[in-house]
Amino acid sequence: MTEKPKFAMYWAASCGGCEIAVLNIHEKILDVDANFDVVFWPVAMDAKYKDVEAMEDGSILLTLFNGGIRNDENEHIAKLLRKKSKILVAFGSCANEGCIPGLANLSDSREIVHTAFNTISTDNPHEIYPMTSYDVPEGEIHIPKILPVLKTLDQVVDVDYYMPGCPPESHQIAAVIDLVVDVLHGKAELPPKGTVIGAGNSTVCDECKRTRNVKTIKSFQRIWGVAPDPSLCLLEQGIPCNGPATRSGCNARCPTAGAQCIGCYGPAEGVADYGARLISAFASVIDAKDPQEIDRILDGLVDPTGQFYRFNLAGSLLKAAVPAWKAESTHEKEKA
Amino acid sequence: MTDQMIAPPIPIQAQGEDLTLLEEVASRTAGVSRLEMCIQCGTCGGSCPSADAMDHTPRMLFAMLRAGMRQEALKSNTPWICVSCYHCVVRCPQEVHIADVMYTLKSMAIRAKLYRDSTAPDFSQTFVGMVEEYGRSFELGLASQHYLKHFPLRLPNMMPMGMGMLSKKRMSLTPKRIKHINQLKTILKRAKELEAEQ
Amino acid sequence: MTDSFEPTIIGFTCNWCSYRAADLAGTARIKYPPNVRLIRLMCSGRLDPTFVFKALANGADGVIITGCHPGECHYIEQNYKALRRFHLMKRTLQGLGLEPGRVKLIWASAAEGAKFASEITAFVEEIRALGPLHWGKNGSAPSPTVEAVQEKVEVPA
Amino acid sequence: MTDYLLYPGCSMETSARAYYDSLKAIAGPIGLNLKEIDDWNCCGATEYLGISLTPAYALIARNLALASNAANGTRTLVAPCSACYLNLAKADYYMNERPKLGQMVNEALEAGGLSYTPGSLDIRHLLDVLVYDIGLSAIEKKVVQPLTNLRVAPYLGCMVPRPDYQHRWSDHEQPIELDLLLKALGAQVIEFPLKTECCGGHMTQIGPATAFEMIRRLISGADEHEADVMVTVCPMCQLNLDGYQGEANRFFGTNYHMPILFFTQLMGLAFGIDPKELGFGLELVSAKNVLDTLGIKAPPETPPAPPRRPRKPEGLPMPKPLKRPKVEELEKEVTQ
Amino acid sequence: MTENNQEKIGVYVCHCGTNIAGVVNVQEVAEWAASKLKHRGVVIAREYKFMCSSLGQELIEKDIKELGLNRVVVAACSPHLHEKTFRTACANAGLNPFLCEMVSIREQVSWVHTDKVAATAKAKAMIAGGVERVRYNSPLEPLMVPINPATLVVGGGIAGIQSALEIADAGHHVYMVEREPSIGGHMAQFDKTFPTLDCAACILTPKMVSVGSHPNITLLTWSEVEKVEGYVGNFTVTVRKKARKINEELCTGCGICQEKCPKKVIDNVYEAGLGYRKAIYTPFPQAVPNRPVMDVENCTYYEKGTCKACEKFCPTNAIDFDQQDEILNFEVGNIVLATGYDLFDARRVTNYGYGRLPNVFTSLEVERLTNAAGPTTGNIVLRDGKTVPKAVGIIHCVGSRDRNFNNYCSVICCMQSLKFAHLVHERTGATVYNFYIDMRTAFKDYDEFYQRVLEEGTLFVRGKVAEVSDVPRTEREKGKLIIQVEDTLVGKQRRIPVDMVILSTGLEPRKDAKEVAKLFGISCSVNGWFIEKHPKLDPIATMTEGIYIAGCAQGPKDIPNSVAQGAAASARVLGKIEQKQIALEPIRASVIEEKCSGCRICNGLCPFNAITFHEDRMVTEINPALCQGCGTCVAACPAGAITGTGFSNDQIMAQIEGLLMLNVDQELAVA
Repeated sequence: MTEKPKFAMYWAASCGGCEIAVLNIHEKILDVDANFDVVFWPVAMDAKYKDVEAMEDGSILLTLFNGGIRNDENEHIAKLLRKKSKILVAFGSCANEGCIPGLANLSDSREIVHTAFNTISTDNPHEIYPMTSYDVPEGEIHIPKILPVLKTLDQVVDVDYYMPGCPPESHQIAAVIDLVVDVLHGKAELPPKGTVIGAGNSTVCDECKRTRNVKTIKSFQRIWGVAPDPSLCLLEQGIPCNGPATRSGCNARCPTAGAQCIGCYGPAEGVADYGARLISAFASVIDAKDPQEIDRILDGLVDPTGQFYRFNLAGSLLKAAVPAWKAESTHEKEKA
Repeated sequence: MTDQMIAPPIPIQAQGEDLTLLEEVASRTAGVSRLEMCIQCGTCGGSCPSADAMDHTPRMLFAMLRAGMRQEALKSNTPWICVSCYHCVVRCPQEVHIADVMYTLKSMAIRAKLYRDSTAPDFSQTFVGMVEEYGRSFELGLASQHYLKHFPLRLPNMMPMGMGMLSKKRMSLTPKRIKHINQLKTILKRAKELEAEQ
Repeated sequence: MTDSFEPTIIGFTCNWCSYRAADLAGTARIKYPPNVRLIRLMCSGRLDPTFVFKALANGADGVIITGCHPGECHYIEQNYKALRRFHLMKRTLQGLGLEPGRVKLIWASAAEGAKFASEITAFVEEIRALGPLHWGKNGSAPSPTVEAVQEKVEVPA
Repeated sequence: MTDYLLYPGCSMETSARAYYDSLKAIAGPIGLNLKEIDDWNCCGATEYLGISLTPAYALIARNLALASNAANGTRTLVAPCSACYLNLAKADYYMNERPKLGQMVNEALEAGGLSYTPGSLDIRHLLDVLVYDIGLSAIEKKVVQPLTNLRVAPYLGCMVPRPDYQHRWSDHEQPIELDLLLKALGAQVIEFPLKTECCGGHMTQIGPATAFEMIRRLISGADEHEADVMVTVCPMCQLNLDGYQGEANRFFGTNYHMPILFFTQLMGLAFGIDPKELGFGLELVSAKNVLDTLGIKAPPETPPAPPRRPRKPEGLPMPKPLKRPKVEELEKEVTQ
Repeated sequence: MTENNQEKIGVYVCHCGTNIAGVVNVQEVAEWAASKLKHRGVVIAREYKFMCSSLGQELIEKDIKELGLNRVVVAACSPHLHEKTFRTACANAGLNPFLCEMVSIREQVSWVHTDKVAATAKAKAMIAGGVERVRYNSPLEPLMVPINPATLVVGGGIAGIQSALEIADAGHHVYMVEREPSIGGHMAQFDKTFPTLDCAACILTPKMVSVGSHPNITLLTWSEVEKVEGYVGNFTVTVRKKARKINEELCTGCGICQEKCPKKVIDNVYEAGLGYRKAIYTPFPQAVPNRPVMDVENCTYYEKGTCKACEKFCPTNAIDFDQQDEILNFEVGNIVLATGYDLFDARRVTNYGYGRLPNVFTSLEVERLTNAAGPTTGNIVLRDGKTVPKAVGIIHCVGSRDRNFNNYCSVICCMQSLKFAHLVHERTGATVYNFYIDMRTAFKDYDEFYQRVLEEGTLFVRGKVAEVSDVPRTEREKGKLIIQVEDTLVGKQRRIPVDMVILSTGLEPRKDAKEVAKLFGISCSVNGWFIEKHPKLDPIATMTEGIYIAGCAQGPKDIPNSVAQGAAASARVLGKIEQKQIALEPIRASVIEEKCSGCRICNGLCPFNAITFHEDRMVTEINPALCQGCGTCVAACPAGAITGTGFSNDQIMAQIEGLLMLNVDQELAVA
């Protein structure tokens, strides 16, 4: 019998929810084991980077990579796995578009370190900051260096497929595993490179059962301030639901449960900038012509940047806020 | 008749057309004067309650400004006769700030010392002198000083009125001075410097 | 040659009013600084905030959006939609640390060539005063096109 | 109680004492709380503007600066004198319309440690505040002695309704505010077509003949309309028409006796305030006839029933007067 | 979309004589494009003296054929000038015209910049933008739709009448909708028409009768258009036919009801407020159709519940108190809007005293006074109805050429004032003054009429009247109206006592012009007049295909011009009908159905009603024939499911990249 194809999964800057989501596919996980030889999956098994480095290029068939590229270790492993893998999948929102860790791109990285180590959350009277290298009797030790901005996986390496979601829905993961297994058995073909897998082609509204009408918004509400009509489109009730711009695939989980969509599945097919779509869409249906009235209505959208870029900041056209971008430019210059 | 008998035509620009005049007046006027927009319709001259006493109607004056007739325009009594009733301003179909242009012309005439009758400029300057000194107007001082100089013969006629005003305490015998007159003087001094830099 | 900062500005015009205002500024030979490069849309209502973000990401220091005066839109009232989007976009950009003056919306009718030119002149000066925007400058190729990605990405050694 | 900043102007303390006294007397009953700004200076009347631009505006703007410093929760600056009202309003308007002027004036003010941002105050004439803020119905409610038999010619002069930078008045030529206020006091208000003609302004000082003619036009107009009294809103108008009436009579050989009162004096009478408190007796053309007329405590005559419209109309019908929305609202307030 | 770098792009840089070449280094630009943009698909870049000349066009055509170019970029003047030229050239060579882009390096570069280096650099950036954009251009084909030969004419004034008659005479059906009870418009109120002084009724009535009896015209008076749907060639119109309370079939127009009606009402429309009509009335004897309407607001029966005098006396039982408004629907292919004007409300000029001073009249009032069928049977008298004036002042430009009211010239007032001068002189022998700012008599035979009025002894005073007063200053002014004016040619203020003042009031857009414009999907200018497609070259058409404007609705004009426009509009309509089908510009938005989630964000955004939602499939659809291509919905779609041809996201994003390419890539910037 021939060797089973090799499988790897890696966790860069992310919360770990993606791994849980993989385990949430229940008995389907057995298909993974049956069809693959798991060679590298730090959260599930012991493995060393040098083992991976020793593998032949392209010897891993499938790598699910979750998490964004926050430090030079993430970057190194991303490049390493790219080299060793035939199919590299950006798995979950962080790898796809930066997700919550990507919101750090609103600030300069020095500010982030400062906040983490020397503000109210940390008792640090001696102002001790981590160093990236330190001499100990055994020699010099290193910890990874933080990068000026968090990058998505495809901003660092070439990515074959994208699987969005925070985390990807288990039924979608199961479907993708089914597909790969079918491909292995010659029953299906891989989709073209660059395809988004494990998600729909339309937006959340497509799967949302709420009634929709022509929209005119006279004011925006925060969801805890109102008791929304359970059967009517949330946006029409002034609740800033991101559903119209968010890729379908989750079965409209949040709107169905009575909460607005916050956009974890990212932009729809072919969209260059997720936030821009929402800005344009929301503003289009505001019911005002007078600049002051427009401002009054928009005051109801308390944090537009967070509203539109909660998941997508690192993957957006602008990628980061001005301070973070300035730091990145300097960094690039120094490298060059 | 021979050709020699016909006087040669006077060149139009003999007096030296001053085409910067209109611009200068506009730039010295508060707000946007819109002076260049005048269509010479005569609404101003028609509206003016004191037009009979004017050398030129406002409209003519504006035409003279356009023609660059600096001397003639600044010598005209028209701005001094203007009573600031603003009838022309609200009726002007081109929304020219006529009353403010009149103020500008007065100040330019004073600067160039080009007025013919000194009554009005003297009155303004006496008035302003008092205001600069005290921070308030001083009617008795103003009226007596002004009438004494310009209408000495009319003064006896005015006595009953003046006495009436005084006896009813509608005129005070002494000027009133504001508390921070030095602050005001400093402000005006700086303003004059700025004006001179113009 | 001085090393004074010459901003690069992208302008969006509608086909009916502001592009014609630009035409008129040209026909009337009214001068304005060469820092602005215009893109013609059919209507200011076509302006997708994506375009503005794209321009900023690709190295523009400022973006000026122009359209017909309110009430004069060739498509009846689409410029109001541009107005609303502009307001929301501006709020979002401020959240991203952008100075509010970097993106501007002005109305110019087809007859307002002089106004168009003076608005452009003023905007160039405003951006010059704000200084360069570092988004996407300094050689780090920003937001490459699909084709460019394929060229650029190599398997790292 | 509404708070207003008050700029009285020089005349209010001297030639127009009756205006100030009567204003103080009526302020309480109608709930007008006036706060005189401290250490104000002369506005320059119509004279300073004709001498030098920047100093003239700096002189005016010092008052605006003092007022905006004193503004505590209010932004309305009230001026009872027409010339003061116009000068203050004008400085505020032009400092905004021509930023360069604003800049120079502020530079001058800075020398005295002051500054003024144009647009930060609402500069309004007393009549405007009484009619539009206090309201005609509130004024009507305070009337205890209706001026029933008094025939009044309402006279505003020039600088209140014109140039009207902020469009506060119903009309530039035939405004209706003063008429309605006097009607609210119960007076018989005559249709006075000369109500915004000029009183002669400074011409009494520089061209008496011209001034006397302008005074004559107004007095004879009021006389033709059989007015008992002319009512004014401006110290300069009052001074010219009252103070120079005798001189004008002599000049033309006429014998007019037309008392000129401030509208606040008539308000006071209607409110039942002692004439002495209202500055009666300070006028040169005695207004005794006014008091006499009112002294007759005849019950108000029931007005004759309007004649029935003839069945066959004579002549050609007249167009209905134009009702501006502002006027219509105001008219509703007066019950008479 | 680009197909694997298969683009073969030709770049053509125009010198425009020295217009461009004087500032932009054209040669450098062309060489740069050829070398530096080679990797972007540019295979040839040329410069030429005049690209728009036939030789220039041939150059492009030749390259397309010989080099197999599939994209063309022309850097020259504004596309508004020559886009059509170059697109046609491409089409001649077999290239889809929409694969050609223009870059405006004249209006946007050489004419507005002086720094040659900077201008040349900008031209390069703009060409890079054009090249990047054109790569994403796709071939487009115009959309063909059939044309319904019926036409709607809105407004039954002289312009509408002319238009309707010409179309109907050509054999096509016309629906004419008129708001008032009769057609005829303002012209029916006039007495004489300048400059020939024909009697208005004599020349208008026959045309009105033709409309009323034309087999091809459906006349709907006392009716208003409520809704217009559809697009050129295929409009569906909804009209409300207001209840006349008269059965039009039974009514013979005998007039007995009007005679017997006891209620007299001031007629503010036809008689301009100077005369009376009954509560049941035809506005004037020659009305078309000759059917009365009942004024339910003033009718005694509706006020008090009794009367019905009209019903009692009607010989044919045509009175129908229960009649209700009727809603009619019909289809037309083209629409002519000839909705006319409103008269400026002279009461707004307080200083002229109209409404306060009885003997101040408006021009329309004077039209009625001079009209033999008017309230005074043609006698020009004062408001008392009997006194003949001895002196009359006519004031021009009332409400016109005045930034306090309307800053445009109302065009007809000078001639109208001259006509009044003549009529007053002829009928009363009074001294007539005309007060004018500028005398504008620029049309055939108009100035000759001015000469005639001068000859008659009318006194002309050049000056805009400041005020009309009834307060005398001297004996001779007593009991008169005094016109105070600066006689600008004398340079003195004059006070001229007269008995009567005629205000030559200007023309204003209809009060509801904005709503009407919205209803028909066209727009109004700042002043409120309907905007034509082009002020000079297309003054009849509007931006909305199939909708034409005629007469004063487009701007103030006199009768000959209104008639000319009415006729021109019908010529345009007939031209359209003759085409049988019409090609629509292919710049359109469309929905990619699989991407549309039916969120309905876009549903309320289209002023042309091109967007419809299909409840069954839960998707939105755009009607390509109604879409005008503004792209607002494209920008709004949160799912990116709407695409726009001609200005697609790909095109614009690529253009942005191109414009900024030189900033990013220093290599490119080097010449």
